[in-house]
Amino acid sequence: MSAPTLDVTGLTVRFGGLVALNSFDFALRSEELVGLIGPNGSGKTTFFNALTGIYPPASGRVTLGNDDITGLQPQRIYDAGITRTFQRLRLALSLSVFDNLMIGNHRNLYHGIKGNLFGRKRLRQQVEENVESSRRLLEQFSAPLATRLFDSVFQLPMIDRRRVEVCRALISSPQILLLDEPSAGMTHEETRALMDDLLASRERMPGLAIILIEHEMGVIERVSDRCVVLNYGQKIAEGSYRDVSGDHKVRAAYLGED
Amino acid sequence: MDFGLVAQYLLNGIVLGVIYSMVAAGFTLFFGVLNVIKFSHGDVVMAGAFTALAAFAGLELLDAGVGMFAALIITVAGIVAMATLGAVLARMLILPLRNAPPLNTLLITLMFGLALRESVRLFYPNGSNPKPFPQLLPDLSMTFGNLALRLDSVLLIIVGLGAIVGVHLLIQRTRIGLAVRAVAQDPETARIMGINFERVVLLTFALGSGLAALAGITNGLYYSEVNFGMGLLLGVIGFSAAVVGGLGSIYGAIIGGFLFAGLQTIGAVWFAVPAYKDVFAFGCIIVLMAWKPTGLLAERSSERV
Amino acid sequence: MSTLLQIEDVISGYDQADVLTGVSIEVPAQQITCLLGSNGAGKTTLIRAILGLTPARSGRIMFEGVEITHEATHRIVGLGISCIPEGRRVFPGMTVRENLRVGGYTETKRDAVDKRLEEVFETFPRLEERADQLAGTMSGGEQAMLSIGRGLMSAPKLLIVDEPSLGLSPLLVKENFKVIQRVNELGVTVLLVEQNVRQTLAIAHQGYVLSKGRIAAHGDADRLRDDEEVRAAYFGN
Amino acid sequence: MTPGKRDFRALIVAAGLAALFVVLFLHLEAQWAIALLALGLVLGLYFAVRAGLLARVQAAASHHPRAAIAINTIAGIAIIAVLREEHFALLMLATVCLFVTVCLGLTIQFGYAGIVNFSGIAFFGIGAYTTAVLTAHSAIPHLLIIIVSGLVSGLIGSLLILPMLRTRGHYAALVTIAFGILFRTFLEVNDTLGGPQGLKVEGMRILGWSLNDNISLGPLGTVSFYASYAMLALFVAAAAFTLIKRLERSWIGLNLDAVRTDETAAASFGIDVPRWKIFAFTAGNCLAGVAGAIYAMMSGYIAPASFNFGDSLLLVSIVLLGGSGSALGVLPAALLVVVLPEKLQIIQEYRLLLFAVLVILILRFRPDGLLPRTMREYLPGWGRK
Amino acid sequence: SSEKEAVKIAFIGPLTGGVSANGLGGRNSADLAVRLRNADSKYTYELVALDDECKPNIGVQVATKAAADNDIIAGVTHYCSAVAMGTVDVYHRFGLPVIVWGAVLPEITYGNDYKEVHRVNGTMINQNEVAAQFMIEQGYKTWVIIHDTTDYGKGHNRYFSKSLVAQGGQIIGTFGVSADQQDFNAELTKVKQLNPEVIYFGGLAPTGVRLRSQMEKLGINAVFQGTSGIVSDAFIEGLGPLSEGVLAFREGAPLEKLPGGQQFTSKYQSQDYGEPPEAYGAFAFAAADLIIDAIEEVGPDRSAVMQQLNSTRDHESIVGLITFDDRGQNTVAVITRYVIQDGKWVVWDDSEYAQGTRKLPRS
Ligand SMILES: Nc1ncnc2c1ncn2[C@@H]1O[C@H](COP(=O)(O)OP(=O)(O)OP(=O)(O)O)[C@@H](O)[C@H]1O
Ligand SMILES: Nc1ncnc2c1ncn2[C@@H]1O[C@H](COP(=O)(O)OP(=O)(O)OP(=O)(O)O)[C@@H](O)[C@H]1O
Ligand SMILES: [Mg+2]
Ligand SMILES: [Mg+2]
Repeated sequence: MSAPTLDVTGLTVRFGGLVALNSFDFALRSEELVGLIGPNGSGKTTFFNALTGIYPPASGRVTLGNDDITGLQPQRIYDAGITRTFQRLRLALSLSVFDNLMIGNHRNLYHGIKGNLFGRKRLRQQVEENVESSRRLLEQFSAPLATRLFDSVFQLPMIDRRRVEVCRALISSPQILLLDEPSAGMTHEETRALMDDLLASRERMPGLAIILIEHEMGVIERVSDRCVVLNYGQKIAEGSYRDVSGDHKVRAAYLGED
Repeated sequence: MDFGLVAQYLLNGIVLGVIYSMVAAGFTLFFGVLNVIKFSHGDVVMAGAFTALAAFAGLELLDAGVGMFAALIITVAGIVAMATLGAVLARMLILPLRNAPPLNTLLITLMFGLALRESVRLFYPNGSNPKPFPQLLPDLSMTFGNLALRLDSVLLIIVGLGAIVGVHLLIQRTRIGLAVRAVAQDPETARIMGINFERVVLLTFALGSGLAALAGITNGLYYSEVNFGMGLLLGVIGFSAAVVGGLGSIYGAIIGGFLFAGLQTIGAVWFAVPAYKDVFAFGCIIVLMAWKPTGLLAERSSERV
Repeated sequence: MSTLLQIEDVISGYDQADVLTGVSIEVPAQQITCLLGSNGAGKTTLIRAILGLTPARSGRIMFEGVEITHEATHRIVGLGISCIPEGRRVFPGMTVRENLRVGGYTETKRDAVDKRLEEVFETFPRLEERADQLAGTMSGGEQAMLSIGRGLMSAPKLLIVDEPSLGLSPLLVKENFKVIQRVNELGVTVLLVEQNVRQTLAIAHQGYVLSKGRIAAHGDADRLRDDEEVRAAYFGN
Repeated sequence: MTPGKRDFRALIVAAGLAALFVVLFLHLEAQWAIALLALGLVLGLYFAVRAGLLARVQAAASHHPRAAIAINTIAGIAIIAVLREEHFALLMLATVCLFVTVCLGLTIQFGYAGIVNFSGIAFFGIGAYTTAVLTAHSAIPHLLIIIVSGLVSGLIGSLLILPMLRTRGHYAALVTIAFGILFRTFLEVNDTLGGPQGLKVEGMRILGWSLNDNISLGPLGTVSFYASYAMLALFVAAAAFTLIKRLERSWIGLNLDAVRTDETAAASFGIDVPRWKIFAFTAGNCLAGVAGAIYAMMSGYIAPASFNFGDSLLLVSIVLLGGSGSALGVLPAALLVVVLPEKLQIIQEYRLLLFAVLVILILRFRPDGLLPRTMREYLPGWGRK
Repeated sequence: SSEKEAVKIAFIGPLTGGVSANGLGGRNSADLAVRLRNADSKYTYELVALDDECKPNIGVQVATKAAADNDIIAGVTHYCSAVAMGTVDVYHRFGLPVIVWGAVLPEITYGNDYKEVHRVNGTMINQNEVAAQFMIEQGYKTWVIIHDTTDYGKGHNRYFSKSLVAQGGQIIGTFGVSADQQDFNAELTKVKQLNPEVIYFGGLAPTGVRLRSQMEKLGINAVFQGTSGIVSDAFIEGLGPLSEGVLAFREGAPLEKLPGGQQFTSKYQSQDYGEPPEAYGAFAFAAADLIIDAIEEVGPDRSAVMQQLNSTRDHESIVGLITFDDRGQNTVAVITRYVIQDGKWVVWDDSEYAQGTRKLPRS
């Protein structure tokens, strides 16, 4: 088994008096898909935010490979190869699907002033390449969506917006993908399709590891290699879906059975 | 520097601060409800003062133009007229544009202010010249050394602060205020909760414009003079005060108003050329904004990811 | 049994495009009526049409026998309709308590509002814990709770619920359905939109299936649950 | 006819009509003629929009961006040639071009990066004052002075960077408002830069040739010296326009849009938000400074009273009237805001009132501006894919 | 002949904005001159009025508009000094003869050698020399100077200070304030402590009104001495009874002392203009009149008119005799001393103050 790609130790996040994430330990290996579950307000999204540099951690340490990435700026985290989706969509609604994807592909684009304004050969080449790759990526999720590459996101139905968000996070070929309830508001069928597409994409991106926050237990059961359960900011269980779903603490706090 | 002098500066500063605060409170109110900057606010202040002046002319015809009673009547007249004007403005220009980018509202109110100013200049009898404002408050004053403590100043401070605090309580403590704040956050959901969106907007504009009129009349009573251009700088300063204090908070508006008055007074005393006081005050504002980017009484941030 | 809400041939939509192309449904009093359908079928649009937010271009909407098709939203709500809107839509800059108070806006008596506040806090203890937190800083699921609580504040005759369990934990989803059922048992008519078809049909009395802006099927909950065709087409599982 | 040829024809016809309109608008003085012209414009535009002609022209322009700019520049030159003897019309034309330049700068700041700048005229003024000082006290060639003035504007603007980076929205707006007022008051109170009386500025000289001389064409008459300035201003505006368009259609434009729409999301995808804000703010101020420099040399005299807060608001008005973020929209909006009050001179003291009412009406019925921004097209002809 | 040739004359002044009262008064007065003369003249005169907003950039624009229009033979131009400073180059370049009717900064005529530029009103130098001398004669010793920071206020400060110190007056404080400022309490509190005998104010009526009324509220007991900028009905109207005893100085002979002046006043009133002529209306009238005289004499030709104007010597006008020096400046520097008595500007020598029946403060 390969060494952990991402290693989190003792991560703590506070909002005033509230400890939203309490001394959280977590490890993620290459190609692994970990389901992160827990009751509402248990700190799942906060974990993503602390990881991606949006909230500064009060204490703790995060390493990616051999690099310490604790408390770095969001853009540095992205450069290091971690991308995410947001629980509440954060797309630029007035921009086209393509533009939104290209925001996600920032790392692979050329941002020099000279080349962008004057010698535009390179720009042209990059645009053409990226139109192709965007279209291919979208097609993996939804063929009709791929034909709307140049429509504004505002015109898309919610479900397609979610797809665009996932694609935006995938297009730069990250090492780690953080998904925050990607299937919220979808029917079972749609959720299943999205997950299938996601798994298919994973096949094409060797090494991609995913952390998935999800309240739909069927999904977690089907796709996750391992589960981590949070409650009141603390890890209360970890292991395979079967182990975790059998844990009585998890059942009481989260699943609400027995 | 002797005590009387310091007290005099303080007193002047306080009256000035009250006037600024009243204007700032209006800005905060509009911002709070529709997320718009209403740049015509300063001119509404001016128009309020002129309406009161016109009402006074009317009273004089009836031979009733003296004393506190007349002051009360013209104040009410000014407030009612401006409140109506505010509601009409909201109805005709602000509401139809509420789906347009917010800066468009800013521009449209700016132009409305210009139109208002030019109208007073052109259509108020001899409107391009300064007008004396009647001295209606009791002309009593006591002198302590260098301090001339005037009763009218004290009255104006009390009325002004009372009005601001009253508006604050209205917004924070009443059902109407709750509706106003809900509309500010999300108009559509507010409607789903059974709130009459239009009425709330009209009400807020009426309230803010009424407050502006009061500021204008206070200004007139205090300086005994009004002119059609008085709203220009007052508007900018009121906006600055509202922002420095922290938009959306009425107490912020008060703090901002007094801060601005204080900075100007200090600037005027400190510099050999008092005209530098505005350079000083606005310079301080820039520094303050770098230090406290969302105002002194920062809004509690409700943003999360 | 009387019909509380009746919708006849409603056509409605945004800008040029019609989303609803002639929808008729009836919501009987005291019952739970559910509205099913895939993403983008027009469920939310129908609710917006009822509330007068996306006004009907033609057709009629009657509440308690009174036509409300062209009324203003706040009037419609004032008649005794309460809505838990899609996407929670809490007031982010107001505290939890203030959000709930806005929910009780149509109630003018302060005591009554206070009493209902107590009841909501009982149902969702987490809200009481966080009564003074700004709603915008709450977690996704906490906001969903708040939205539901807010919808219960006005003691409506008709409660319209649009995907309330979105983003809620399994425990809370169950809790949520229980709450809706309990509310209904207290005599409130419910119009429920949900993706969670199985659990929805378990508590609903009857339902409509909406597809591409039309009613594709309708009937008692049991019938819908068993109808092979409907299952295959809309529920998938 | 091939689509290419059809495009060119559409572009040429559109540019020709626009040029004709500008010439008439600048030239006509009689009240009824202007009213007729305005009516013609409104009707013409209405039918052009209805028949989809406007959209076709826009598509054609996006398909051939270089040709579009070239054709329009030629149309501009043609306007200058037609008006060659009319000093006043040329002065107005040059002023419009300079205002277009400033407002394109504001478009980078506000339209793309979302930074509101209420002190545009101050940066224009910094360019003007820099030019006044440099022409009087240095031997730097005038063309270079224009560039230096732009840079100085950008540099002084960086004093505001820290508060601008830390604040947003209305709070940032306040910073610029404060700066604008401070700038003007400072110039007026302080005597080192001429105080309230202002400064005289030399006319521009390029390689020994003074732009302040009329050009004699022998028997063909003389060309107004303002034609030279109008030409210069036209080229500067065209260059600024080209740059802005290229900026918009590049990854940089995308970065700026991302910063405007959602800073958190932008940062989460590697975009260096402060860097692009500084870039946009500085670039915009530089453009304002360049325009100010040419304006100073052209008008020959500058004073603090010309750089009021109200003038900054006028600049913002142009950007909003055109349609926020729409480079093309700046052109008709600038024409309107600069020339219309002049045309209204006939009604004398009522003109500002009427101007205000007209702007209100436009905004009321076209809330997104005269020519709202369209989708980004990275490459020519993108929209037809 | 019924078909007289039409000749255009430009009028430029601030018709909108803060000092528009003066601009409108000037325009009406120039218009009056044209109307009166059209009755019997060789040409039909037409006044083209343009608004400079009291802003230099707009001023240059409209000056170009007027100067580039070959039908316009001459112009009556500018109330604001900063605007006039900016536009003289334009008139020179286009060869348009103009007469400044209100701007008082000396440099407008003396800062250049342009034959096109003339001025009927005096400069602030003349005014302040007389003012300083007069006040010293009245026995005052200590002054505080408050001036606005426009070129008008700053210039007055400069020239008055110079004259006053030269004649032995003592300046115990100088305050520059901005023209659109509303509140002067901070400055005046300082002034109160300095306790001067006279407050000299260099600025225009609107600011002057504010200053004077706030002085009163703080209980400052001093003579209020103003400049030509406050000699207007607006000042008195704005202050009411508080205006009593305010002193000011203005170039030109008092209207009511000249036969033409009285006629001007009555004719002006009979025309139903919406606005009063204000302090400089008479100068605008005189300037327009002078231009019409010149055109009648030499015909509608710019350079001929310019030469005609340059040679103006002892020309009778409603503001007294006009003689232009080699810079085009009217050198007959009659300065009239005014005091406000019972709500009217009264020439000092005719006032009860001069006769000793009323007393100024502290005298
Ligand atoms: N910016 C903030 N300010 C104050 N409290 C916050 C903030 N962000 C999150 N919280 C609180 O921290 C706790 C954890 O929130 P988080 O968003 O991580 O929950 P979650 O596990 O993602 O829940 P859900 O499943 O409902 O999305 C919640 O109680 C929330 O109210
Ligand atoms: N504001 C809007 N403007 C334009 N079209 C819209 C708007 N809102 C929704 N639509 C379109 O209307 C159609 C129906 O949307 P609606 O929200 O009613 O569906 P829904 O059945 O509620 O779906 P979901 O399950 O996703 O909530 C969709 O195709 C959507 O794209
Ligand atoms: Mg979450
Ligand atoms: Mg929906």
